[in-house]
Amino acid sequence: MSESASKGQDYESSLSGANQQVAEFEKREGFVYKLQHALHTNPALVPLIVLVLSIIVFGLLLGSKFFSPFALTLILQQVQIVGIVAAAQSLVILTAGIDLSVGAIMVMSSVVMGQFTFRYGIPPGIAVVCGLAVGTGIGAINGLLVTRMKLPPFIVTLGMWQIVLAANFLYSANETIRSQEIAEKAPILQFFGNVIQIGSARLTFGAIFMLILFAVLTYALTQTAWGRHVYAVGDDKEAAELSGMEANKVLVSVYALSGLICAFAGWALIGRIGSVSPTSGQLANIESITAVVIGGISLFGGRGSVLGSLFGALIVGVFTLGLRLLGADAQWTYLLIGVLIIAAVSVDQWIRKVSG
Amino acid sequence: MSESASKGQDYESSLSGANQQVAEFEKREGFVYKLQHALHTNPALVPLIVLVLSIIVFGLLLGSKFFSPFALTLILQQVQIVGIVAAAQSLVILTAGIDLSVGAIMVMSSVVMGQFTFRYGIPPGIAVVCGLAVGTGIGAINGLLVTRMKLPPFIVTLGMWQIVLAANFLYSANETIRSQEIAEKAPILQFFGNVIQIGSARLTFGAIFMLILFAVLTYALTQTAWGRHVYAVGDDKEAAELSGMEANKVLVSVYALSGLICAFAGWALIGRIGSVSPTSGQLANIESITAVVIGGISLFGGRGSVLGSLFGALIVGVFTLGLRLLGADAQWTYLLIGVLIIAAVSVDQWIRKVSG
Amino acid sequence: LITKTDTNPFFVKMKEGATAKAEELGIELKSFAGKIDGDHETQVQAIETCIADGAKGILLTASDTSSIVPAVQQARDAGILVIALDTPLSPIDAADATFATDNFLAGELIGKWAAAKLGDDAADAKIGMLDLAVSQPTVGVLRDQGFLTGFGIDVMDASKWGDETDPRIVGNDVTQGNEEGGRRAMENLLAQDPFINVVYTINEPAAAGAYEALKAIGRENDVLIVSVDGGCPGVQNIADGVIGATSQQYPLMMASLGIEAIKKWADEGVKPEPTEGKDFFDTGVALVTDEPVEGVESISVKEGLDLCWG
Amino acid sequence: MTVQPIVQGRGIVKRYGHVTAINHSDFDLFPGEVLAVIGDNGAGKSSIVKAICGAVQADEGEIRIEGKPVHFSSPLQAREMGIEIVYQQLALSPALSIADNMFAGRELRKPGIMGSVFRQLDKKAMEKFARDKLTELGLMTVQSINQAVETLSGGQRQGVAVARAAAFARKFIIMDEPTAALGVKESRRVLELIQDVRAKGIPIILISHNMPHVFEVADRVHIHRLGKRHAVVDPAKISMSEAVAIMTGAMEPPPVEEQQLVPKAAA
Amino acid sequence: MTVQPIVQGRGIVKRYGHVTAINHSDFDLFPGEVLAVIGDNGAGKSSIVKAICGAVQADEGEIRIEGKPVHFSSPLQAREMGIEIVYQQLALSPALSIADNMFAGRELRKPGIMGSVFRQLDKKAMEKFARDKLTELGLMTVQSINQAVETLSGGQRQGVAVARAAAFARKFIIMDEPTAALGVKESRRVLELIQDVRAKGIPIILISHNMPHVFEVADRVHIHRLGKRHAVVDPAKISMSEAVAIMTGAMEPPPVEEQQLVPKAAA
Ligand SMILES: Nc1ncnc2c1ncn2[C@@H]1O[C@H](COP(=O)(O)OP(=O)(O)OP(=O)(O)O)[C@@H](O)[C@H]1O
Ligand SMILES: Nc1ncnc2c1ncn2[C@@H]1O[C@H](COP(=O)(O)OP(=O)(O)OP(=O)(O)O)[C@@H](O)[C@H]1O
Ligand SMILES: [Mg+2]
Ligand SMILES: [Mg+2]
Repeated sequence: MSESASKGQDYESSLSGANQQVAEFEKREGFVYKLQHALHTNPALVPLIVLVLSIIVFGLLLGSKFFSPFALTLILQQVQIVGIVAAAQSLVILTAGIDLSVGAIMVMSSVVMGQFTFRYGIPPGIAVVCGLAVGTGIGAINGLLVTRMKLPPFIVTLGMWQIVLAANFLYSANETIRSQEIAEKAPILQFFGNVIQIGSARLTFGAIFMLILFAVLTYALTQTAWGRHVYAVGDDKEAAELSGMEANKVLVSVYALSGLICAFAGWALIGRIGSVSPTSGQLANIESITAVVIGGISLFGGRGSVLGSLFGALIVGVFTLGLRLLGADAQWTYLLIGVLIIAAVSVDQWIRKVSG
Repeated sequence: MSESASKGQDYESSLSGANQQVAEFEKREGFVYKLQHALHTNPALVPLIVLVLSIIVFGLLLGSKFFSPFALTLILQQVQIVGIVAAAQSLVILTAGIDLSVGAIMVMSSVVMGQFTFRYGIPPGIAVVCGLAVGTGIGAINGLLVTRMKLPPFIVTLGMWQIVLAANFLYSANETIRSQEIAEKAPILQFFGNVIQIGSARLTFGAIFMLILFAVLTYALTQTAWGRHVYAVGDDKEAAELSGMEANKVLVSVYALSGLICAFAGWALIGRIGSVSPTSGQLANIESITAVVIGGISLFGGRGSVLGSLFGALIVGVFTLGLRLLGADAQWTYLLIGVLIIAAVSVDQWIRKVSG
Repeated sequence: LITKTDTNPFFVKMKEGATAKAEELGIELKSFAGKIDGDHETQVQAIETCIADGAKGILLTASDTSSIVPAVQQARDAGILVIALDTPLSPIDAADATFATDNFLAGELIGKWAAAKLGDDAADAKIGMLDLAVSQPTVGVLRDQGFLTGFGIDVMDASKWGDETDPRIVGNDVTQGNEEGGRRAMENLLAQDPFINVVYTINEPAAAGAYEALKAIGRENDVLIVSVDGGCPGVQNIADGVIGATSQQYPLMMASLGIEAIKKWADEGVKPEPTEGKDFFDTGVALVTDEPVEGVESISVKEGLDLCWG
Repeated sequence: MTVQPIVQGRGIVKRYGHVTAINHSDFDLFPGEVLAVIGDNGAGKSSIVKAICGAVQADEGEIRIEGKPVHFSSPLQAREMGIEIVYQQLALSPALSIADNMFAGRELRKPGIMGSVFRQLDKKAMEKFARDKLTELGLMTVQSINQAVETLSGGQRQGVAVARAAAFARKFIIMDEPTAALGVKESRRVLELIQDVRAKGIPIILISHNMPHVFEVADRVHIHRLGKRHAVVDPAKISMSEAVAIMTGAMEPPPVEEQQLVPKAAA
Repeated sequence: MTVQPIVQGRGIVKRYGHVTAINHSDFDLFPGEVLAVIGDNGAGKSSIVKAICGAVQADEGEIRIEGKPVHFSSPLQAREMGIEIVYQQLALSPALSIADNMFAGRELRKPGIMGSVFRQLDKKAMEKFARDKLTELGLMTVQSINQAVETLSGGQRQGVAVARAAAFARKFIIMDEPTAALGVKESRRVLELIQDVRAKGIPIILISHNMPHVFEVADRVHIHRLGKRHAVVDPAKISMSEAVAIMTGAMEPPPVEEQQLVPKAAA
């Protein structure tokens, strides 16, 4: 290469002697620096800190009533549905989309599982598979509408929400399938309601499923090419396409996966409430989005960690139970949760700021 | 300048003789071209076309039952609250934000107007002013949280929604103030319920207010510096700041104005339902956002026209009334509205695409 | 027919009853519903639609008892017969007639039953109250306050739940009237006091959710759950021992009576009369339980199943 | 003897709304050459190369690659044929690291079961490769290969985009103003890189406003003016000031027979 | 005799997270001069001018403007003092028109009641002004002054940003690589414009990688290296190749007394 260097304009003649030294920067060491670095590289750490702090505060205020294996695993149980749905929601939000149909897909899937078993007498195992397929299918349709028709995700899933919810009521004829019947004839539908009891700690299969789901998604998002593409598409879809990613395929896969996860949430829902009820899950949208945003994932896509959503869901769960135990009545709890949503995210912002 | 031209590098010597001709492009003429151009410069035209088409379709299907001054002004009446709130929502969405507290602010303001009059015996005129002030104040707090604390608008208004709604229930003690009482003692609260009757057409003051509001906002957004800044901030806040706009001031003004408009919606709500009811407006969020997005305003900010939101609200109103008159039952209506949300926006996208 | 929602089986059943009756009488029926509980704006729109549509009569279960009144007045001015079903308007004479369950009585019945069932233990019962929503809709308040009255607890302000000071009440929580909310609310109350032994629930889905929560900690057999509604799954749940007793209401009857009344109005111009001694036509309420107690009239689960809906 | 062109465009038209960015323009790239494209701002240079690689779809005209007509509907298809592009706006994903950006869409997976079943990325290998490529370009002023691209200076970003194209191209490379944001030293490296790539037999389309650079490395200079190919000249036969004069319209282009529509070797 | 500098920065430090972009650097701009800032990619050139105009806040150090210490918390404050900046990333609002962008934050209102009460914009006047300024720069290849900036080519955008700064500056102008995306003709216009502005007595800070441009217009050349002011040289006394050698570290900078830390006139 050195021969070509001499070909340049005359003022470049000195280049061959150029110092190859690269910029050296102050290396800052010590605990504070390491902490800052950790906060930067792990966006889920901030909501984790908020979570731990809130557990400590409620633990101090309430003592063993709150800080017991029983109460703590109870939070896990209460959070499991929102947590699973929030996992689905995180994926979509990472691609700069939003999925308003998560709640509807969840309920629809659980209704399909129940009705297929009880109305048509299909073996429960197959009915479950059908339910999961329906969820995935609806998600895939969302994805296709977003990519093929180039419609905004908000609109697609808003429309789909209404369509699926209405279809759910029309199909189920608003019929509830009772817990006792299910336990008798199709216990597999209640699979996620099974409990592992360790002392007074009670872990339901649903809660364990939620934890495993987050672990798997974290792996997929950080360790596989698909995960990188999800982030890139959310960050700047055009750039991702120009640099050779199949943005549309990634999007369809994300929406379909979101549908599948919501269908699992529907299955877990049967485990949690025992019965199949078409009126469940009306708050799933707003609660899942809340969890995701408290968890530090940007609504503009491409930033954040899916684990944050788990912590976000848990933060809300801790506050709800903690406040109730402190004796706040339902309306005040509702108000305080509002304050805490804002406060939790403020703390998050503040930590990010002081950590530069 | 010509003397300096000679100073450049030698290959630039020819520049002084450079052809000053500018690129000339094919000029395309004719109707299609003009239409395309109109669609490009007036983003509200597409939802207007969809609106007109849907009125024609329902008119053909339903005849004079639908296509009568009575039914058409009825749509205006039914849409007025959502329309006013959608105006507020449009402003916020134009700045790339979202306001989930619109419904809560609306109800809170109407409750303040009612309770101040009846509980504290404040003259109704002053109570109305207090209600408007409360709405503006809550909006301003949203704006300050968004700008000062740099919190995402979604989170701020989500928290504020819960806070204001719970405060509203706590403050009003869930008490409804009855229409008869208001009509008797404080008719000014029902001001927007007054009607101008022209033949069988019934225009309420509330509907007229909505139309005037959209006219004023359109003027402000297109003809004043503030309007340019709203668009610029929504488009790229950093660029807007660097190029010398006071982005934060603009944002606070937008949120406060949104609060004020919602308070007016609260006042109009009293006129519409006669009474002051703390349980109103629970769907205002989703309905206003739907109207805005059908109206063609981008959720990413900076694009679209506020008039589009008016047409968006009217499109939903036309479909709802039309389907009801056609005898579709409620769940089928929701399902079809869901389909139509997606279809309306698809048509929009399609028109934009073929118009290049 | 305008119902609060068309997702709650209660209203679904009401609609079915009305549809059946309308077919029988050869009446054209259109149904409308609010989107969620408490959504009275959509109901106002529905009334306006009926006016535009030239309806003869409207059957209405109001989501907001007073906000709807001006719209109802407009309909009556247009010569439409307006009958309130299930929920009386405020004032009650805003509608031409009201066919309703006495929700306060429904609550009172289960309250009395629960008190009698516990006997002397009622004095130191631990009660969990699972209500509907933070916005405190009237139905929920009436049932709640009725239950407490029946149980013998001072309700303080009868237009509001949650202001009671009686130490026997562990707490109130809201359920949205579904299983999920019922379970969560029950868990929250149990975390406050794991020894709750009486649970009032706004309706049977909430009761089923509460039962799951109790079952999870193995207390499903020591707690008395009472509820209101009388839907078939609910009554079945009594048979299975999930719920101790429920107050059954009769939406089919309300609807078919309503349709008949409108038919009569359209044909003969005669308005229906209220039940004697009340300002509305009481469609009745019955306590369903297999463990009758003295002093409270009740019907058995079997009878309940014959009369149930949904 | 005629050599088959690698890229042959005929009568290409591209309109954006009512702006006609390319107005019946032709285009030829021959094997092994560096073809420079020069022209005023807005002349349509970026548009024509985007039409060639499928980033935008031409409204009219025909594009052949190695003689076969192609209709790319996305740049991905071009990439699969071994065509790499350095876009003027760079097309990097801001939140991803340098290594991730370099391997976007063609990530390496770990060997063995972790890669084939669990599809785990081989981050180490990708980082090493990325670091080597950047070092070759002398761009190792970046502190860490795992830095997000959005934290790089403008010039550093351009370096990443160039390094990516050079590392993966098999058929040809399009560079749209690759040195615009680069420093003297870094620009020199890019020019050297262009010569290295040509030496490997891979032709390059270079869009640039920097005349000394163009005249240094180009074999032929395609002069674009007002949306059209105005002339193609041989930098050895024409001076910079003549080229600039033709480009700006100060001078008529030489008659077609004196132009260099095909490379000397092929003529 | 010492002339008071317009801008005087001392010991400026700016860190982004754990990257130190400016490392105790000094900076001086004197009245009436064109100060060029050159340096490798990532040397910290953009960062230091951003710290001066308030687009980022320095972590340490002192900045004085006309002798008065300033602490701009936003570029707006700088702008109110008459300082205009052409950012490397341009800072234009993509969806707004060219005219709207030029007048961002200082729109003209209609005369009379329409302007004072109804605050209506005087679009005509703004468009005329914008068109005149662009024509001066020879950038009227744009088709309409009401075109959204996002539909312009990269070079056209840069032209708009330069025209804006030139039109409104009163105290001094900072230009961060203003010709990077410009064509030969357009670049020449910008250089002429720089000389015109200097002739009006307004000093300019010019960041550029284009050595011929720098040596043509600069009165002094500030060489930035590794986050620091490495040397300030007189382009009349030093050759381009020496400057490049100092900038890249191939050569030691001249001793301080031979540097041009203050302009000749002031020395
Ligand atoms: N997306 C677009 N929408 C509308 N017009 C566009 C778009 N992209 C480019 N143009 C217009 O097309 C013409 C050609 O643009 P192009 O980017 O190809 O020019 P260029 O020769 O690359 O210029 P430069 O040297 O400044 O990069 C310009 O007039 C530009 O305004
Ligand atoms: N927002 C930021 N976050 C983190 N690091 C940054 C940020 N901006 C700049 N840097 C880093 O600071 C250093 C100096 O960047 P700067 O943009 O000032 O360089 P420059 O001299 O202008 O380079 P160029 O000539 O390429 O524009 C670089 O190493 C860059 O990676
Ligand atoms: Mg270009
Ligand atoms: Mg820079």
